[in-house]
Amino acid sequence: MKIQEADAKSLLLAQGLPVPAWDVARTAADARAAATRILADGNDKVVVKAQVLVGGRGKAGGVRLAGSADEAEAVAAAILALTIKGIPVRKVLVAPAADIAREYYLGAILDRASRRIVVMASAEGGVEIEEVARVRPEAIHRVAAHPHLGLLDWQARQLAFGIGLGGPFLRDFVSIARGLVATMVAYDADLVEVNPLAIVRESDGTGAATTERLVCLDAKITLDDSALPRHPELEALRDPDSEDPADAEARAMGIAFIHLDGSIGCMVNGAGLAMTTMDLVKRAGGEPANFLDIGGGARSDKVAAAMRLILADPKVRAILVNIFGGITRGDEVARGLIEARAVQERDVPMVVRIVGTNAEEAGRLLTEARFETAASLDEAAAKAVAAAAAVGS
Amino acid sequence: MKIQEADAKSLLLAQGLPVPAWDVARTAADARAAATRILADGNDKVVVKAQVLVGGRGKAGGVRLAGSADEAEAVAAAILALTIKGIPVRKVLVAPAADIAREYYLGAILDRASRRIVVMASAEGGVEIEEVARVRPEAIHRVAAHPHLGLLDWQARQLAFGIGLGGPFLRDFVSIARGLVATMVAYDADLVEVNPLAIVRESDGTGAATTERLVCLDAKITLDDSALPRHPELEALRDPDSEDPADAEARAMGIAFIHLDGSIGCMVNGAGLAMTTMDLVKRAGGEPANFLDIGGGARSDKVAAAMRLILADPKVRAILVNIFGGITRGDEVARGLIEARAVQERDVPMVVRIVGTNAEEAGRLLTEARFETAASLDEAAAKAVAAAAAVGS
Amino acid sequence: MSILVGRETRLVVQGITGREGEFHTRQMVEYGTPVVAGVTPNKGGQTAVDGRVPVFDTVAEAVAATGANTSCIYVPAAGAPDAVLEAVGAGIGTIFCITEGVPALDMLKVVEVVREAGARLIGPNCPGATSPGRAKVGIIPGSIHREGRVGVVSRSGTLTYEAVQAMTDAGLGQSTCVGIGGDPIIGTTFLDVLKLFAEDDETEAIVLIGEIGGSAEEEAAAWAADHLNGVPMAAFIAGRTAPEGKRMGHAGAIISGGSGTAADKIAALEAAGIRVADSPTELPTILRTAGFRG
Amino acid sequence: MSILVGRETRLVVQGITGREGEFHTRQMVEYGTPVVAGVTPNKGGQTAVDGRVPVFDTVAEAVAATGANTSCIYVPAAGAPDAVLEAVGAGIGTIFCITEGVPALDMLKVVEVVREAGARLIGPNCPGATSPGRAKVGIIPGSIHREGRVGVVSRSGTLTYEAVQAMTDAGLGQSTCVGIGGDPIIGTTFLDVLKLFAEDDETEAIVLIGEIGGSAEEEAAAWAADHLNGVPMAAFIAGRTAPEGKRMGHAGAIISGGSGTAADKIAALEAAGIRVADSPTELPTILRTAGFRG
Repeated sequence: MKIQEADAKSLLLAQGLPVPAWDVARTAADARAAATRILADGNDKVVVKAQVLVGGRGKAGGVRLAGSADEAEAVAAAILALTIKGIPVRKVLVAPAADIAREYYLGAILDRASRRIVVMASAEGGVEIEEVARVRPEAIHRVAAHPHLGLLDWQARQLAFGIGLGGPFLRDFVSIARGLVATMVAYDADLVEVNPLAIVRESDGTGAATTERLVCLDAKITLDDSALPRHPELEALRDPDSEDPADAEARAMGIAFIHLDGSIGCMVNGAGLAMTTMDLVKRAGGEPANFLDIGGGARSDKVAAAMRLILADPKVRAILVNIFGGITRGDEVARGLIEARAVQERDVPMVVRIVGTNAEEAGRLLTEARFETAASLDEAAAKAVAAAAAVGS
Repeated sequence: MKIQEADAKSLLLAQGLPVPAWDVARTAADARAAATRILADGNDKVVVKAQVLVGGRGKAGGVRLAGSADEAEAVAAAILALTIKGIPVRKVLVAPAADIAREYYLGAILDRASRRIVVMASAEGGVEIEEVARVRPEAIHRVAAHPHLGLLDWQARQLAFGIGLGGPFLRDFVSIARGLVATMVAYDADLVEVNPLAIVRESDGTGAATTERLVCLDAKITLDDSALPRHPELEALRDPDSEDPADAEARAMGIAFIHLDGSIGCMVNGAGLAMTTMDLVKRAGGEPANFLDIGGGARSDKVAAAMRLILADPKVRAILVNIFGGITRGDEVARGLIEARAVQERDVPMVVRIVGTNAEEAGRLLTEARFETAASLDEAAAKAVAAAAAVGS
Repeated sequence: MSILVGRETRLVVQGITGREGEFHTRQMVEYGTPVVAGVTPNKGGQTAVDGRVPVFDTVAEAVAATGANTSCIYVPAAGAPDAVLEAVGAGIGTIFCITEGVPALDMLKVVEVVREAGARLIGPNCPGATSPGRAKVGIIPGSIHREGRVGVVSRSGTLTYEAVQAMTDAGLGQSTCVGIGGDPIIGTTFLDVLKLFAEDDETEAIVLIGEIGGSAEEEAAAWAADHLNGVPMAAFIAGRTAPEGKRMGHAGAIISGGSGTAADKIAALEAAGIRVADSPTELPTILRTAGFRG
Repeated sequence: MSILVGRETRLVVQGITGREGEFHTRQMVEYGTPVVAGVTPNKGGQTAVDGRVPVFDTVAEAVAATGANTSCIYVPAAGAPDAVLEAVGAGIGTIFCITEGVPALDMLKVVEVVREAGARLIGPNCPGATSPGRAKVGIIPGSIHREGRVGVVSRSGTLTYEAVQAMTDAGLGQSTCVGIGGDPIIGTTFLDVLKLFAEDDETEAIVLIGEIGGSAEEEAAAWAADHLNGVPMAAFIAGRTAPEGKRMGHAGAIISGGSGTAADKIAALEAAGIRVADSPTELPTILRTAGFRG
């Protein structure tokens, strides 16, 4: 689960990391009020940032500076009117614009290949780290945290010296790097990223002296969905604006559902088989309308819910049901399909393929109820594409 | 550092372990007040327990029951008048007397040989575990906690089944056993012991129903002195009543000092050499008056302080100084001795042996100042014993 | 021979008295797997599957009483890491963790302990393994198998069944079919299983079923290029049509930063000389074309 | 040969710019120890000991630049566990931790990591080791040694010097003298050092200096009885007069529950055929009586 920058910053702050203050505003007027407070505190400028769970918001005009309350209001209004990569902006973060002396990248990720938490740092912060990784991989320094002891001080120091961040900032860097891993562990994150980690100049208020400080200027955290049950408080950070209402319904039912642009609705048990079904629909000349995994051992009510999710999409012209029964009993699915069709409002052609556990009983039920069936997945895909084409023509 | 039962219980409670409520009283009147409250809460009896840092307080009459406020006051007065193994009782713990259904032993210790935290459990609780270990070693079940992950659930379950504490108490036992190790880690203890861990019967208040519950009825914790600097809050748990005033002064100076019963004061650098010096004094027919280790690199002020500690004991009739200079510079020690003798009030014969770093300069200074010196430790011990005998005669 | 499970398997089922544990233990017993014990704390002394399997309080007791050498875990996610650690502590050499939904950071520590102990963990969130005609451990339906000489390894659940069924339908039996699980942190990787197949004298051809996300298929392909020359191989990768940046059902299927796509994986496999099927049904043909006569 | 330190030693000193680090590095250099590098974070690029030792920010850099294979740690207690772990991480094979006052539970984790990595830690709270005429690492005064064939191992600091001096005064030189440290949790035990001495062709007699507390002397005695038959050995145990239940200076010397007393240890050593001296000065005589002609 991805969470918003502002929420990620809250988690870092709770772990004791240095994050400059911020406000979150849902309206231009709230943004103006926040900016007024910040400017009254002696800051020259504020930054207004779109809170959306997609990358590239800077390029999309979602991050802008303002030097007055009027300007902050106008900028916030403009950003709140944006839709970035299909996601409407509903909130902005308002913060003092930092006086940045130097930017770095620091990130902790769960690395599958090494089965370690890997901490990466680069002196080339503030830009897309994937781009740095592609162009100048040697500019990224990595260490693998100890599986039991986490990131050790010496590892953090090694990163610091690697990116030229020794001297007066060494101690703070070590504490921030360890804090990233501690944050990861505390909340079961699979990614905690600070980009930029920045040396910022701060005046002492009188303007007489300027000090430099290492702070987390941006924050990105992705949480491990499997661990959410033991962090119930984090469920509140789920961003409802960033997902389809259908996704929320699916999640409540324990169904994995992703809405796509095609016309052939898919209902499958198992993620790998669901992707394979989509691939074969495409191969047969069709376009899948969704990814849908009803999971293992699904009963008829779940089948009915899955059917509602699929039919809620008006673009769906045919439905392909592909069930390989293991834990899942084919006859249960067949009954669910029969019940669902009895109450459904739209009549959409359906091709059903059920093999494995109790497949014979399923076949009998489906034939009796006059469902179109298929023996193989290839055949099912072809029939579904043909049915959709027939409806579409 | 050993801490009192009441403090040990506070630490267990802070880690979420089930410990029945208690009060601490320094006077019989306070004990009466505590007993009055406890009896008013519907308890039939209270237990009054001496708070001293030595074992065997039960046999010494330091643990007694009382059925009324009057009796509690009388019992507390009697216990507060006791001196147990040389330690006067200054505080008592007052608690509801538990209705014990069954007693167990549970302890976590730092085991040097295996270099693990070892958790031990026995169905024979409430008695001296050393006695159980001697007589029926098979009655003690042990597991070694994982060095990084601590005590695992399955290990705690294994102990529980080992001592016949499965069934309804399994979950609580697992949580208590893990809590013991967590307490150890949280406070850098080298021993955390609950004896007895008891199943107690508790009435629901109306007297209609009785439930059984697993609770920590006694608690013993020893802290790792090396780790105290990172737990400054635990320094407050040091029991000033249990130590010699001289010990406190020595600790403040960074000197390891233990007061003994003999007549020959010893000043040595290094614990092993200090014990050896004591052993050789004894072998030469004398009795050491103390163990004293001035540590490595001691300067003249520390030497002077060590001399004061030794001379504060009126039984001291001779002093043996034995320094093997490594980090410690012999000339520094010699200067300290000369300064100390200049201001000391009692004139006690002294034998000094200094070898190692700057021993020649030390020898020159000591000879000039007319100190009695010795070349070998054996010789020094013999001379000190002879000097003490001469004084004593 | 066969790998991971076989004639020498003596299975203990952890979580045997739960709904899943009971159901699948019955399936395993009926398949002929030597299920020698079950473990559920506080149910020691009972029996499961109509009195055919004794239940113990701890794995250590089960091992002591029955000589169990392999474990299959059905306990809920919150207890699964501890169940794996208990199996390791009791000296079990091969541990299948069927449980899904185990937090990845827990598995990080668990796989480290497994590694230190020299044990082998398959999963979590895996369907298990079957050596047809000998033993099946986990939840793969026994009916889809046929005895033979193709080794099948897969990250998926039902997609594995699909591939196995395709082999069986085409008359190609299997030596062992292994589902390694699709979670980010798993005990046994494609590469590990390929190494086992390479040393197994009954495995003469290999089918690898991957999916988008991670780089495990690429690593396996690189190793196969150097070490499995001459062994007929076929692969299938699910997720060609999956849009970038979306999670397809489980954490195994994330595309991050342009790597881990189906195209990348297919390219890596083809570069290693392993043909990639467009549909699972094509896998038998590829093996036969590669010279397999099984 | 010699053990732990010798001609092949290339030493890096961690905490070289501290007061203790600087002082003892000078002593080691003057003794002839090949001190190739020092490490103090943020002081990389400087030099120590009158420009004779280059200083690096990290141990990894020091190893890369100088080929250091042995480390000696003088950093304060709060940083000592991390210093050991850094040495392990940089591939150092032999690590001496001189620092005292390191919490025992920290060492529990550290010794586990050292073990996993296959490295060797001596200490903490140890005086180091000297192979006379070759190299000395730590804080043992160089002047007390003499080249020869007696291996000395001890839990104490200055008591070690006393014993070594006694040997030297009696004309018995040493192959290597090792102080293993008196803390409850240490990296290398008496037993470990005895095994090294047993394999060292230059060590022909062994002196063991123990003290009350723990059971390390008993374990060493039991092993020696089986494996060091014919090797002349002598021992000394400090603390015969120590009262029960009192800590004598450091955590190493606790008597708990009747075991770990001087009497127990002496009995165990004598039972293993090792004579125990009443004073360190008697050690040479015991060795000679046992047939040592060194």
